[in-house]
Amino acid sequence: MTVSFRTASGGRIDRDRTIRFTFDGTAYRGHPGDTLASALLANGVRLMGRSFKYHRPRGVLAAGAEEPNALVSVDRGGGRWTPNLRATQVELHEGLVATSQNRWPSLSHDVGELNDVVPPGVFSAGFYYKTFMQPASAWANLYEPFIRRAAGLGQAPSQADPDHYTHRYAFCDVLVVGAGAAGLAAALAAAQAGARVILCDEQAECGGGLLGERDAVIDGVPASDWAASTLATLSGDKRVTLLPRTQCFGAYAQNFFGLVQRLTDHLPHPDPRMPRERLWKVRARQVVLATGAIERPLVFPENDRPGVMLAGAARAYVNRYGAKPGDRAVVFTACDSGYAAAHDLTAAGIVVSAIVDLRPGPDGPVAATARGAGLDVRSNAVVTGVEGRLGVRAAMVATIAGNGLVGPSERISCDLVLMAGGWTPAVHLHSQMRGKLRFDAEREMYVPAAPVEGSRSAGACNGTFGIAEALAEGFSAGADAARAAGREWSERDWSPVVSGEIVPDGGFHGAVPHDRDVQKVKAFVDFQNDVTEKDIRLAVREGFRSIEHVKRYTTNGMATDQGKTSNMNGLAIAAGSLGKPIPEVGLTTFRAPYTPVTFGAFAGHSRGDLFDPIRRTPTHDWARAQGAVFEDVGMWKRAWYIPRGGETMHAAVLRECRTVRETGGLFDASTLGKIEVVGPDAAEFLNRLYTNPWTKLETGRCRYGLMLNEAGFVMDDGVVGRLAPDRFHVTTTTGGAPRVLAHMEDYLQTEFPELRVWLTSTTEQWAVIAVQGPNARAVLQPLVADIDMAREAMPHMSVREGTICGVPARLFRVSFTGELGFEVNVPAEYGQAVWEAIWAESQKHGFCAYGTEAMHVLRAEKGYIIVGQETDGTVTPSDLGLDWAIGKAKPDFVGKRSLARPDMLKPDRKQLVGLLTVDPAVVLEEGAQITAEASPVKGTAALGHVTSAYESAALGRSIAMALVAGGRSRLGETLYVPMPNAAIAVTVVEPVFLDREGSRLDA
Amino acid sequence: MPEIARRPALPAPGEPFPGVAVTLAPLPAAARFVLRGDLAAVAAAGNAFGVALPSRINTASTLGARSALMLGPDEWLLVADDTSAPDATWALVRALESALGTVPHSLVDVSHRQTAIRVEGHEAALTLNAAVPLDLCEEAFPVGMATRTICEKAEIVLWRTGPRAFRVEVWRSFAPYVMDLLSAVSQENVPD
Amino acid sequence: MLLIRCPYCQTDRPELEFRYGGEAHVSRAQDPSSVPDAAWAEFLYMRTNPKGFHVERWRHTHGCGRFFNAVRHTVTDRFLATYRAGEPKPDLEALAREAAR
Amino acid sequence: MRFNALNLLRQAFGGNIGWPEQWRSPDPRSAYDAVIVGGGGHGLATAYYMAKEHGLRNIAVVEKGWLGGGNTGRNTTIIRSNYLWEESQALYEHAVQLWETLSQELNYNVMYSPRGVMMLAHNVHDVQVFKRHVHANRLQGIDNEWLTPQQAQEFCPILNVDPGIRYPIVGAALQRRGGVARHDAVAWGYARAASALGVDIIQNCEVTAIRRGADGAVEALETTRGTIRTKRVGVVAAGHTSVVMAMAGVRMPLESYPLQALVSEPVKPIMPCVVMSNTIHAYMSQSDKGELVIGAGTDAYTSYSQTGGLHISSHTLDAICELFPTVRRLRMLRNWGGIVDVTPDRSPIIGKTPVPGLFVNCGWGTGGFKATPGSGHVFAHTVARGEPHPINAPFTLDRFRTGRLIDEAAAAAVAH
Ligand SMILES: Cc1cc2nc3c(=O)[nH]c(=O)nc-3n(C[C@H](O)[C@H](O)[C@H](O)COP(=O)(O)OP(=O)(O)OC[C@H]3O[C@@H](n4cnc5c(N)ncnc54)[C@H](O)[C@@H]3O)c2cc1C
Ligand SMILES: NC(=O)c1ccc[n+]([C@@H]2O[C@H](COP(=O)([O-])OP(=O)(O)OC[C@H]3O[C@@H](n4cnc5c(N)ncnc54)[C@H](O)[C@@H]3O)[C@@H](O)[C@H]2O)c1
Ligand SMILES: Cc1cc2nc3c(=O)[nH]c(=O)nc-3n(C[C@H](O)[C@H](O)[C@H](O)COP(=O)(O)O)c2cc1C
Ligand SMILES: [Zn+2]
Repeated sequence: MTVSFRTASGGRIDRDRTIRFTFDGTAYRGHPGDTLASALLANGVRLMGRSFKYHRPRGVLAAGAEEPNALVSVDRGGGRWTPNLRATQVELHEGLVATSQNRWPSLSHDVGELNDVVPPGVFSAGFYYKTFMQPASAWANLYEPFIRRAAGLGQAPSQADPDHYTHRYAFCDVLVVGAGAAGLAAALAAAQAGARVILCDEQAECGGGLLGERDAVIDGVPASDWAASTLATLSGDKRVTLLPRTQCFGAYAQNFFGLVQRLTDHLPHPDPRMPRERLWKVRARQVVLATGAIERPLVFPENDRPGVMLAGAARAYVNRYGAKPGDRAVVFTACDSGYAAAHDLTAAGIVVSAIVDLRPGPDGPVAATARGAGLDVRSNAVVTGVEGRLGVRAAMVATIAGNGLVGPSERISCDLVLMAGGWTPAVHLHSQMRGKLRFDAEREMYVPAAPVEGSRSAGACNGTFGIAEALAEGFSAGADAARAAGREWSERDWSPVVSGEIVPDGGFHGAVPHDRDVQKVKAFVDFQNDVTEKDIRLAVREGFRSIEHVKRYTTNGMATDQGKTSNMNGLAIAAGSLGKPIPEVGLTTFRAPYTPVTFGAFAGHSRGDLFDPIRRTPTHDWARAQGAVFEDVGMWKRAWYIPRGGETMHAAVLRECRTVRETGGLFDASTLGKIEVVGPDAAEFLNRLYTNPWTKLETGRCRYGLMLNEAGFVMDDGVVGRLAPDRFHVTTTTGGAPRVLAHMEDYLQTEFPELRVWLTSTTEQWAVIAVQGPNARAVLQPLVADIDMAREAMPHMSVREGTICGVPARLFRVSFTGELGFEVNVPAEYGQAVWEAIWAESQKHGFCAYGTEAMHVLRAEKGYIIVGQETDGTVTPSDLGLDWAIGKAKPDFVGKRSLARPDMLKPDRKQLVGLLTVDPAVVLEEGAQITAEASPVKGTAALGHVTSAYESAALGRSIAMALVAGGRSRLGETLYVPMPNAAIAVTVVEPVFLDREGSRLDA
Repeated sequence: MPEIARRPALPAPGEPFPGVAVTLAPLPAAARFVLRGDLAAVAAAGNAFGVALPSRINTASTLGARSALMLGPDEWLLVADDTSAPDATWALVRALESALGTVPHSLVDVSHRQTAIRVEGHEAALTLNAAVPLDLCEEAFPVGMATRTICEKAEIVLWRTGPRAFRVEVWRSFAPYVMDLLSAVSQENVPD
Repeated sequence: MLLIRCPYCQTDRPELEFRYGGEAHVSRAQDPSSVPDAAWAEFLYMRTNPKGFHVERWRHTHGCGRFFNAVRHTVTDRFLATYRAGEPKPDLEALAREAAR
Repeated sequence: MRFNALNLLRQAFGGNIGWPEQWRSPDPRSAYDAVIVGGGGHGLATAYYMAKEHGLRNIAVVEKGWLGGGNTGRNTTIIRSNYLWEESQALYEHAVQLWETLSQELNYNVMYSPRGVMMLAHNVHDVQVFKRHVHANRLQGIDNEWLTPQQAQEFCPILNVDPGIRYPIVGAALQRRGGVARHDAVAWGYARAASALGVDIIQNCEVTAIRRGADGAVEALETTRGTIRTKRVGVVAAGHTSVVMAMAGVRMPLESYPLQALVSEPVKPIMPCVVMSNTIHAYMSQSDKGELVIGAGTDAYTSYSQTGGLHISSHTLDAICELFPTVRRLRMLRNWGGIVDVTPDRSPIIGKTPVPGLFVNCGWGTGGFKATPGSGHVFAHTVARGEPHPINAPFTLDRFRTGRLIDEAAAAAVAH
């Protein structure tokens, strides 16, 4: 069997080497150079897939990217399962395992095919919109699950993909897409002009249509040899990057292109270091589109049977792959290229029983040659149907009479029916670039109207079909592109001499006439989605007049091939039904990708730990060694709590809090944003950016700063220290760091450019070690030589520069815990060593290391807010009780004006309060709502919500903070926090639970 | 006083991460400053720093171990590869500050804020281009060019120090990401 | 991904290096406190949002760090001009005429 | 003709030639009592409810292109009502209740599929935000429940709940009544039902100017199909609202951004619900046809280009592959963009404008599909009565002056 459908010789396969592969478990043999489709054909396999809706048996229709039928899943083992691959694009390699899809129990016996025998017309376009509505609940419970199971094509992988993918940015003067005659010539010219060229082609081998020519000769050599020698020339040029197996899938603004290169799928045993695919992100100065043309099927009854194939595809199988798609063919054509196929098939030993030409009189030289070769050429003729379910057995052929009537049909035995409906230029990328199309009425096709700036189309995609013309057009496009990209180009003439080709001429759109019972037969337009001619007419009848509606109602062109073979026929049928010329109906939008692209290729290296940078602080490793549990805060990993000896989080946090209050603790505050604000106008700048006044802040002192956005809402906060009259050390929240710096730069550069001040991020310059607790000074003082840390010498809210452990340091006396506290800033690379030194010293006092959770509790006990927790972007300083932080005397600061808007002054705004549960053991849930009644009826508006809630070790009870409408006037009131089981009663209190006088701070 | 050891952001400076056609190596510690100001500041700082500050944006000038990179219209990154100890760094700051005197400017020590990676070899540019969206051919990115840009999801300063050599300056917490990303890329350009 | 000419760097750079900054030439009052509510809302929130030429702010965040202004067509996303912050808004019609040529 | 199984069968036997047009396509009349500008889901729903509930029959919807060709036809169809603020909850819940019986109401199967919408929490802050939603929703009687990572995985087996991933899933908020619907059917169903009630639906009719009388009130619309006199205009033009409102001299607090979505090739069912992650920007469900429907983020800049950048969809897919590692080998079939009109507080504007007779319904941004029936319903009331329905009363244009924003963005940064 293996040999029976191989041509005797020729083709670009390596006949000396054999490849073994399986399809649906059966073993076959093929050769290097085969695609799965060509190898199956060569093995006599016709049935390769099942359609979407009717589960019709299908064979291969095309030989390239446009294939709608022959979709398979390929399993490479270890989770490397890929569904929905086109057999025409799967390169054969040793051990390939392919399976068919969307069938059960097997490809030849598929129960889904019942859909095809249901009374015809029931499953017509949009039928699902008209039914399945009663009873209302049945849709979700009954109908939909059933429909879902029936839909879908292949099976998704069930394991994570072990392969990896990579990206590359690339730049060139000229990107040439498509390496057929036009693309090769374009690349040649551009390279000769000295341009940096990238030439990509979606296929395994460059050469495009030239590889499938049998008799064509270019400048004295066979077309495929010309392609090979041109490629050799190009690959010898350092400035040319040749990319076979590389699809240009998308065109984006300003000549940015997405290309995807297949690197390993064709290899039997790829080096595991190799990525499976590479996404190229190409910025091209100029682009030449040379993407060729796609052949159109003819729409006639049973045109989808296995063995009905595009003529050009059959030609490619025979000439390029040495595979015979059948033994006995009928060629149904409306275009001269059908004759080219007939000749080549004949030459390969396939009997061509008839050439059925739709055109009235194909009396040109092409037909004459065919007749001369003894072929039965019938004009004004149609194929009216095909016999055979799993494979063609015969074609019904009839003539169109003068009155337009068809019939009667003659049965011609055959196992192959070729369709040559003419060629549709592949204008996808031109259209993606917003290029306009022009309908060439004479040749009935859409071609690029005018090139988009920075691009040009050449060859078949531009409607230029002859090899000679395509070469010449490609060459001049390449030269032109190089010139436009700024390369020198001395005009040179190149007009290759081409002979032996049949230039495609003619074509047909829409459904061909037949004499069959319209009710009963199906003539397919979109093969994969099972859209028939009747579906399109029905859509129009139901008022779907826009081609976009026709597409969506019928799903024509929405399958995985995106209508490459169906859009034009669908359009013509719709236009016919509407009684409008084709160009008045128009096309649907071409969108990326040209053919489907692997998700993993887009993701590239952004997976696992490289999905997003993991930012670790300078003391991360120490904390990890201590068993810290980390939490994600933006990209940072922060120590959340540091359990000891199997402690739960709860126990650890309680211990950490207790220890800090009793003696002290160390906390890694390195992630806080830091900005050095320097320059003569630094204080004035801060005056304008923060609510607080800064002019009078003395050098060596700090102040809590509150930052608003222009709408008046709290945006960030942090301590700001003045290091010198013209130098401030500003801190921000961890998450706010980049935002705050950008906000500052924005105002500085665009609103206050007259200010002489500069901002530098120093977040990562400093490791920050917070030393907090009654014994903080005792721990630090021994390590600090040159700073007087005494209570009066260095009061709360002050900053000193000096050294700690001999390392230059900025020492802040600040506290976010309410205890005596310091924050030691040392250059980051000393961070861990200094931490260890402080740690060692602190152990004399029984300190602990505490994490962000304990920090949250400690500050809540003091009523300190956390931006992002007590605030949510709708909160003003006054809502937080922070009016004191507003410099009343300042004429302006960012956000000030907005605070005077009517809604900002309302007394019922939500204000920050403390809440104490009546039962001290109950800890509220953060985010819980607050109401006035214990059992609010559904729909009651909440008075506010709990922003923070903890168990306080220091107080021996729970505490909470909340935003409550008119909260400050409700002190002492009892409110409720309704929970699923019952409401929790709470008392409204001041939001400071501990040491209201601040005596601990001042210690 | 305990021994205070420096812990670099990337382990083992100088030890190359072998790739297929490119070498990645963390560079040793250096002193770095961000200088902001106008032309008057530039002249003064150049003298004190030992290399004239470039006046063309996105270029670097180097003399010996001292380099100055002009990253913005009023922004220079000064790199002293011969200085890393705190005292020496501090001395350099004082020298710069005294040269700058009352000229309005901002000089900020960022020695520890960032770290550097050397990317060198035949495929240095290709490797970087997996993540860097700039044209790195010598025509577009000549030796001596230096600019802030991005490396996939991290910001870097990219500086071409030779036809096949780049220096990547990156904030310390992003450095492992950049290193891991580039090493992953450097492994994969195997000839097929 | 757009390609944007930074008027400070004087080179075309990929969009990834930039941050968009909204409509340009929406100026903040010298003395906001004297601005009535409606006019303040206009400043804060009302935007031209044109389909056509848009004058907008960008910042070369991961480059030279500068804010600058640009004229871009919001349908084609083509830039007609970029210029430094503080420079006057260009004559859009003249730019459009020039681009059409 | 009613849509039902019997008629489907009958017509099938008759060659399907008896189906009438689903909606009439009349030429515009010279005058209407009211005109809705924009034939998306919201505009068509508005017209439908104006006819059905307010008895207005001499009304029209004018659409510059084809019905549903705007965001209605290009969204990821996520429907849910578990918003934060009471105003929003009321609005979206009103819509969800209408969705539940919409197919029957319209006699058009819009395939509302309450398959559950699960929003993933990846860190402590997410947990706080989502729990706040859960509590707020419970108070309003709206279902929203908290799931552990294990429960989340039971609900969506292909979800990666490995605690070792870069941004592990630490919990999820699930609204079981949330889900998806068939976007196109929504536009068509409303069009068919509205047309049956006498509403003129006029496609390929772009409004090019809004004429105002001496009193400033709306007088007429200039369109590409002639002048249409009317004293009442409801603008429901989504991404193009600023453009249309500028014709009446009204400036809007809107910016229009490209928002992208994409689908995979169809595969057999693997995704039983909708999953959203705002933290890492990924939204995914699976349609009845089998394709995975994936929402991306907006581009960073305003644009009417209906495309968007490659890096945006790339970033979405890296997040999708992290959350659902088994889909990494699946392939993107099609990627498109819409233009969404975004307000500063990410809540819509539904109500009167400074111009008498001119009403606007806009600002739905990345998340208005879910509101379609509710939005149409309350806007119909607003246009018909000249006064807002209680549900849309807070969603005024004036809130930007007073500062009474309904800031869903600030509270949650939730898209879609
Ligand atoms: C990619 C994407 C994903 C989304 N995902 C979701 C989601 O998951 N869930 C969700 O709830 N929402 C989602 N949305 C948002 C949602 O799609 C929109 O909010 C909603 O569809 C808006 O409906 P509409 O009817 O107002 O707008 P549209 O459907 O856009 O209708 C407006 C109509 O006005 C027409 N028009 C404009 N100008 C004129 C004129 N001058 N004259 C006449 N007609 C005019 C337009 O052509 C258009 O048809 C998404 C949006 C996008 C783009
Ligand atoms: N004999 C026939 O039946 C027939 C029909 C049409 C055209 N042609 C001939 O083809 C020649 C025209 O040559 P041409 O170069 O214009 O077309 P071509 O078909 O030879 O080459 C186009 C190439 O572009 C590639 N391609 C298409 N889209 C791509 C994408 N998005 N990304 C990457 N690669 C892509 C294809 O794989 C193909 O190799 C003429 O000689 C013409 O006569 C022949
Ligand atoms: C929920 C949803 C599912 C879709 N599924 C498909 C699909 O299976 N195949 C397809 O080609 N397009 C699909 N599309 C995309 C449409 O083809 C189209 O791209 C989208 O409506 C935007 O229109 P435009 O691309 O014509 O601008 C889908 C769109 C949506 C909103
Ligand atoms: Zn710049």
